[in-house]
Amino acid sequence: MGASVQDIVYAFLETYYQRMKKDPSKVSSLYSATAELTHINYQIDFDTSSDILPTIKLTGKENISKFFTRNNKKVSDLKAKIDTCDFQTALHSGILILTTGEIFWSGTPAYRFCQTIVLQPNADNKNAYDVTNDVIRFIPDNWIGFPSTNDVN
Amino acid sequence: MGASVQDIVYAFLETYYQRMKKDPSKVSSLYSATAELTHINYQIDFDTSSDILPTIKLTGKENISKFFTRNNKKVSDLKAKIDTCDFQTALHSGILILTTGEIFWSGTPAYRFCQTIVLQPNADNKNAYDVTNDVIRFIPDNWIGFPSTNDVN
Amino acid sequence: SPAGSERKYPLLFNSTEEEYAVASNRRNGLRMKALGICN
Amino acid sequence: SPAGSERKYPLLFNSTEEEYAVASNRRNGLRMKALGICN
Repeated sequence: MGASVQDIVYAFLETYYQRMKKDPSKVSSLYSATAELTHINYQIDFDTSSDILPTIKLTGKENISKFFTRNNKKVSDLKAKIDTCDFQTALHSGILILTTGEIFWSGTPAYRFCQTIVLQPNADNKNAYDVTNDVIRFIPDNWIGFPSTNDVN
Repeated sequence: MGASVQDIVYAFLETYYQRMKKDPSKVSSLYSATAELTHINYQIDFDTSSDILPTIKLTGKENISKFFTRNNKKVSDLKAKIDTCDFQTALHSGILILTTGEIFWSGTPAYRFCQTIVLQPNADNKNAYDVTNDVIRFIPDNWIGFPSTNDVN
Repeated sequence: SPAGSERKYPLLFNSTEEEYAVASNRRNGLRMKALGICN
Repeated sequence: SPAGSERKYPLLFNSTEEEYAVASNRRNGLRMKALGICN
């Protein structure tokens, strides 16, 4: 009896966030050798007056490992609220996940985001999955064209 | 001289939206035989008092073809504003695209969304790409906990 | 390198600026209603 | 079949309800500022 895709996705998310909190230097072991990661650019200080954060793109497990290790303090402080989680079957028994929600750290506002993660069965252990792609994008409130209450009243 | 990934992504988006407008029954030819599509559930009337739309998941080119053909009037009226477009290299020379933006139809509000599309090189024509995954998710304003101006003033 | 979005976004497909403005105003109307701003 | 989200979302990871409420209030503060509601 195999686990359902939904169960695999949930177990993955749990592992992903738990490992960030408990051991950032081991988050990279979830990724494949040639994985691509678009994630928070932690080298730029959090701008708590903005509703979005800048991102950076990294390629390969080694660069991803350095990234999570170098930024381990901020990574281990990451908290997440996942609002929605869609998934599909991808090529070669992979799983494509699209989540939306909010992430935040001690002292920051909640930043709304969407994130796509692709999992592929591990070549050595068919019951395990590796992340081959991981992209986050922040979602601003986009008030452009919205009248301020000063204009309305 | 190959086209850059950015150029391929842009050309794909142009083709994708143009085909919806001009010939919805041929949108499905962009998809692979076993593609998965999570898209607007057009069988439910647009709720113009809501800021999100329900979605439906379809598997396989034939079902995708029926879907676009059956809903051809609404499909050909779709208009889109793409705010952001991230991309990564996926398994087997594929391209993963994550867009955010707004879509709308005549008479509807603009619905904010995020969408992930995975392209794979076509087996017969290496210069062409097929969509293997396409997931859209709508993003509400989430006013929960936000004080109305009545509370504030 | 910064991620994605090197092209000049936003990009409109199948729409004019005017059509987008109308749809965007409708969305803002829903927002104002949710906020209790009924003008 | 309806797409995704069969589990009971939202789900919190590494956070309590209280911690989320604080961060959410900060975001609402930015929204109020953008809207010109300065209370």
